[in-house]
Amino acid sequence: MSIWVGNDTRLLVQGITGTEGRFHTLQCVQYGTNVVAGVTPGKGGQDVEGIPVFNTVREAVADTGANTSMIFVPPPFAADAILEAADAGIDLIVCITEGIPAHDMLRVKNALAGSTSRLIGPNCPGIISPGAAKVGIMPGPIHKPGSIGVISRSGTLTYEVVHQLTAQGFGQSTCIGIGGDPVVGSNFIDCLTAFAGDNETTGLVMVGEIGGNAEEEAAAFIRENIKVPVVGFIAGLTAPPGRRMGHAGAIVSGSSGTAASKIAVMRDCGLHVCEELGRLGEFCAGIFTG
Amino acid sequence: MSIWVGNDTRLLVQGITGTEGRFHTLQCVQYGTNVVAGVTPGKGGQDVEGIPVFNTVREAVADTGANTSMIFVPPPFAADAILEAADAGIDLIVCITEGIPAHDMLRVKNALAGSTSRLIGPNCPGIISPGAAKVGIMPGPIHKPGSIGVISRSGTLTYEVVHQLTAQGFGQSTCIGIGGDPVVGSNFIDCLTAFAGDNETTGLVMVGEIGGNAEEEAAAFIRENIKVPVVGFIAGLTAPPGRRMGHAGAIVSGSSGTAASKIAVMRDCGLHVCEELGRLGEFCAGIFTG
Amino acid sequence: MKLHEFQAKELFAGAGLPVPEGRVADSVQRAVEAAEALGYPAAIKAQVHAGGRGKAGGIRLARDRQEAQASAEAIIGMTLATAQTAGRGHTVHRVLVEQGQQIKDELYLSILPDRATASMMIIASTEGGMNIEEVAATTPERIIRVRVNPLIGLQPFHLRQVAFGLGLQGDQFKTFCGLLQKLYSLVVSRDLLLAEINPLAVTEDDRLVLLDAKVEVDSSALFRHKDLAALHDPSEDDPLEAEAKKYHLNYIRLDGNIGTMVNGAGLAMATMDIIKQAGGEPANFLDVGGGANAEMIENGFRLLLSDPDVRAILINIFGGILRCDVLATGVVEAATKMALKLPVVVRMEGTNAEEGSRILNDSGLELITADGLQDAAEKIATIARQL
Amino acid sequence: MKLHEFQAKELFAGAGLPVPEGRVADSVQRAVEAAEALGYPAAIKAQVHAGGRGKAGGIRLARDRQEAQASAEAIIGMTLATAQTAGRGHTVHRVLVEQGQQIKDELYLSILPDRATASMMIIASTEGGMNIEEVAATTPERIIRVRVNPLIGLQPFHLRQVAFGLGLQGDQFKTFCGLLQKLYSLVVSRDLLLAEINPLAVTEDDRLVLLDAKVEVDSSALFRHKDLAALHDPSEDDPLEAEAKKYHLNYIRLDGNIGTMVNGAGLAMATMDIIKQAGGEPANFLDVGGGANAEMIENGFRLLLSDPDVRAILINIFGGILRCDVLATGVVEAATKMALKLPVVVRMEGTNAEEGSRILNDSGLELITADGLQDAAEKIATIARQL
Repeated sequence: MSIWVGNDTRLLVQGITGTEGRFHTLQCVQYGTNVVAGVTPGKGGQDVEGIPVFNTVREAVADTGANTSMIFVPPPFAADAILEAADAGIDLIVCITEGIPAHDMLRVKNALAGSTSRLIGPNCPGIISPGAAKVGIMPGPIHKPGSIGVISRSGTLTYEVVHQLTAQGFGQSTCIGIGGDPVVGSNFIDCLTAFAGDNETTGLVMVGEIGGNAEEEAAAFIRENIKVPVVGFIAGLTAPPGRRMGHAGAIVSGSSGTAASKIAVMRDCGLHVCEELGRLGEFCAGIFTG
Repeated sequence: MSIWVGNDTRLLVQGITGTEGRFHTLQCVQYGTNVVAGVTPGKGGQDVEGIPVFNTVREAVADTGANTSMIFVPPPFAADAILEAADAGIDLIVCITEGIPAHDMLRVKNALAGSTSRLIGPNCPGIISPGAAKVGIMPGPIHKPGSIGVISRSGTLTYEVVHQLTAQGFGQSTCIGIGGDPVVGSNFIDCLTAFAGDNETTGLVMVGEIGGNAEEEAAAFIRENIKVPVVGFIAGLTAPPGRRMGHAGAIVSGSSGTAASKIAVMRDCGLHVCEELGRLGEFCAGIFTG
Repeated sequence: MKLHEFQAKELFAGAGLPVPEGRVADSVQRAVEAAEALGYPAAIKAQVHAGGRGKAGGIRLARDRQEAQASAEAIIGMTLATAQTAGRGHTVHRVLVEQGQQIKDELYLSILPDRATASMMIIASTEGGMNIEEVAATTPERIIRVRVNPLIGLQPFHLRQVAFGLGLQGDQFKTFCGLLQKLYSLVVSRDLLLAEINPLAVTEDDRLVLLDAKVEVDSSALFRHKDLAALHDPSEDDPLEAEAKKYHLNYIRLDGNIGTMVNGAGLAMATMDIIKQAGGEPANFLDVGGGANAEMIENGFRLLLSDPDVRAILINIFGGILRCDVLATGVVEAATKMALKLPVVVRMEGTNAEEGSRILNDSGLELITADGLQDAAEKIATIARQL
Repeated sequence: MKLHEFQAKELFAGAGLPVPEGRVADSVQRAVEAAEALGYPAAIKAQVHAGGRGKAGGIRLARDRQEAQASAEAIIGMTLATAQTAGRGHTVHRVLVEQGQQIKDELYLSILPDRATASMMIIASTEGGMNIEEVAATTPERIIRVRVNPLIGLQPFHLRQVAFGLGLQGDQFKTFCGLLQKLYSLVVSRDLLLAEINPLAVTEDDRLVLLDAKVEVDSSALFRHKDLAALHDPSEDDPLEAEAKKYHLNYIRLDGNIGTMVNGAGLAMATMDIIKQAGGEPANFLDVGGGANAEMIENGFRLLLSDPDVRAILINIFGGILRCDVLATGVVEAATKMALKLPVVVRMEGTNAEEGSRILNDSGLELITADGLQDAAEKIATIARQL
């Protein structure tokens, strides 16, 4: 089983005719995702390798029954694209775009609170339910169907984690990159809540990083609500304070948001924290088979 | 029993130092309502017959535990007052003010959709749970504690209905005037939903009028969800089309929103429609004792 | 509050929206001068608050001076009764003279707060120039409806939905989006209840022009738009209704002969209904307000008596916070002051109703008191039948 | 992107906010001229991106020409290291010379998007002129926090909450509310991540003056604020970090000697961590991006090599959509082109990793390939220890 994406996913790609959009769309198709439509304003009526392109999301939904959208629209237009998808009743919106202005995301986040749409991202690799559907830019082949759920604020770091899990023989139910921005559509807790409702997810890996207090809140949530074992990892133990480490959200302010404090809280809440990324796979094997 | 207001009501009055606000506050106190605070910006620290006045709703809530607000603020400032009450976490906001601009109410209605506050009104007489709490401008003495719920778009017409019910010996659980504006905080269905959860309400009277289609939607809801008998009445059988009959929402446009069409739908949905206001009390007696 | 077409167009022009060049004229001579100045063909359009002016002869095209003269003469001073004026005629005091346009295509565009869904509604159609309700009834697929959450505001995707829906392309697409954005801002910033452009013309040289304009301003919001409040044209109001408005009374004239005075709109409507059910014909709807006082009662009386059709009066007051004894005193004073001759049935209920009845009975006036609403309706209907 | 105080104040003045009269000077002579023109007392303030300038001697008050001369000489050209500059010194190229104010009271006011709650946050305090974090720690009850939903926007009640919270009255209450409203609009319309006024001075003659101003603009939003983008001061940037930015690389200089190049910020951080855990010291954080290509790898190399402290290099690439063979080719090309002398450990994983390793091994370069992350970290740490 899996959460949010799977065999029922009918994917629409906003910005399908751009270089990135086209490339990753075809990667998703190749993985087996049911890509039903694309949207690029002004290119309605064209197609991308047989996938029909529409002018508006509403048209695309009406014509193809799309229920999930993946967004590759450039930052100045990305907030509008997210709002358009929500307005058209898309259930799951996955925004890959990096560099959306903070005020735009503030408005989008509040606008979505009043809608039925769920947003993943922005500035994220997307979501994959191995063997069923890939909605994002992660490399498909490192994944393997299985029962471990992975949630992460990062991109390639997630691939590293998944790679080690797969190498140890642990497949994944669903892997989600929630994105490295300070304002993201779905946070750790949203994902954990969904995994808690998935009987076939028997273990979880949560990959955090310095900055903010999302990991602390997630840990408290895990203590109260999550029955399966959870492995935690935090990147940025050696990050200097006051510097933004690539991700807009990855910054230690004073003594708050440090890796050490996050790890302490996670341990307190019963998570199995692995501090050595190089041995994360083995560590997980110890926990998930133990 | 009752809904929304009762013995737990801790009432705050916004605009308490105005002529109307002061007068009706004291009427509510006299009825037995627990009035704990008033708010008038700039008059914090004063009192109205012993009721402490605060500068902001947040202060008032922090100091007195107010959970309900009644608003007498003039139209230009009423939207702000409603938003302030919601921001301070007030559970039930009853806005008496008439003449709030339509665009203001559009924004307020959407803002409240994302909050935990419920709004009754604006342009309404308020809500009363006879014998427990009166939050509004209706005359207290015509009411009597009992088990009939009353919901109405009107003011004095509601008093007429309540008066006839009381005269026939039927007390009321809660009477709500939802207001005569086209955009109101709580509509018939919101009230019906709450009454459906109140075991001690054994009958309902719904008083509608021409304009819009709130009565039609309520009737459909009643057919599906309401187990107790519902008496319906519609004012405006003889209203000429295209003219606004006092209330901003009371207008027949073309063939839609007429009293006749509303009555037909209500009958279809199993409501007991009384067409003669003069005999409404007797009519109710027939239904509620039958 | 409705605006005249020329007022609406001034508002639009001020917001940077493209309207035809035009001038207002209140005499035939000035209308002809305007047409001469603007050039031919010129459109001469009656300025009254009535839709469907074209069919009723209120809009004419003039190709030369003679035609301008003839059209202006025909329109100025005429009484215009259209399908949308509900039987009432509007006297034309002014015309708008405009440059005629070479029209290729006519679109429809309107924006209004949709109160049922608490959202802003944009309605557009390729079928401009027609009554939009007719288009909706016959070819609903040609109507584009786009809802905008007023908190989120108009977004680029809304613009695209409308523009693609209308089949626009290239420069026209962009021009239209800019136009729609300005119109939306105007509706929100000026508290409009309706801004309707029908038609929005596409000219032979591919410009977009707001050919007709219908605007309704929210009267409740005039406190923050003094300039719009000043646009009110009292000549369009029924004199009695205008008088009522001054006193904060809601008054609507009807066809019958029984004057009614009631506190509260719902009860006032229900009172009209019950009179009719008893066989009478109400002469008006008059709501003196839920919180009416003695002065408002007096003003209400004056209104009723100034209508020559009123032959009998029913007063129905549900005393709430306002006590019935106070009201009764007001009725007695007003009736005495105005030397009331008409039969008056009074029904009072609520706070201090008995005391109120006593005051009425002791007044020496020929006031007929009623025992309940049903009794009141029957009494007044009986009286009216005997007139 | 941080603005200088004088830039922030120009922005504020443009929005109608009250700032002291002042002039920017980039030489002692011009500073003295400015002070002479403005009159005494005059404040002379170092323009660098650093908080806590006052304590570090970057702000001085001059009562006459001599003092102005002395202050300007002391400040211009100085290297300012404050409690908030994290060890790094800022060379002062410019000063802002301002009219001194007669101050009665100092308030604190800031507005910022609070990303955790997705709301706009207004922070105010009667304890102006102090570090607000200190106030929050010692007397939290003196801090007023008001959250504004960005869709609903700033409402009058928000203004009242702040103004009553600060104990303002009468005209000052109104003036403050107007000021806060303008500041809020500015923050939203110009995409500011922070607008901080500390102190907001109440003068002896009861005016409110924005005495200091700290502004951070959202770099991601500069595409719609060309004027703000032009305010960027490259002299405040670390030259290598500035160079990296040109190539869309995320680079941060650290204290160690092991240069790192990684694709993806999270993996880059974790790579630094693992190097340290293995006993090494990273010289930098370098994220070439999740979608790095051969060209970015080359640019990354150039950056690493231009840092004289870098003595060994670890490349850690998780090939995803980008294939490892393509990357390996890029590494080989760049290393060859730049005649690489330093020891380089390469760890590649993901798509076509084996093919990538083969390319590296066959290149004839002295590249050390690693088998997994742990192996890579241990190899580079061992190398570094032997340097």
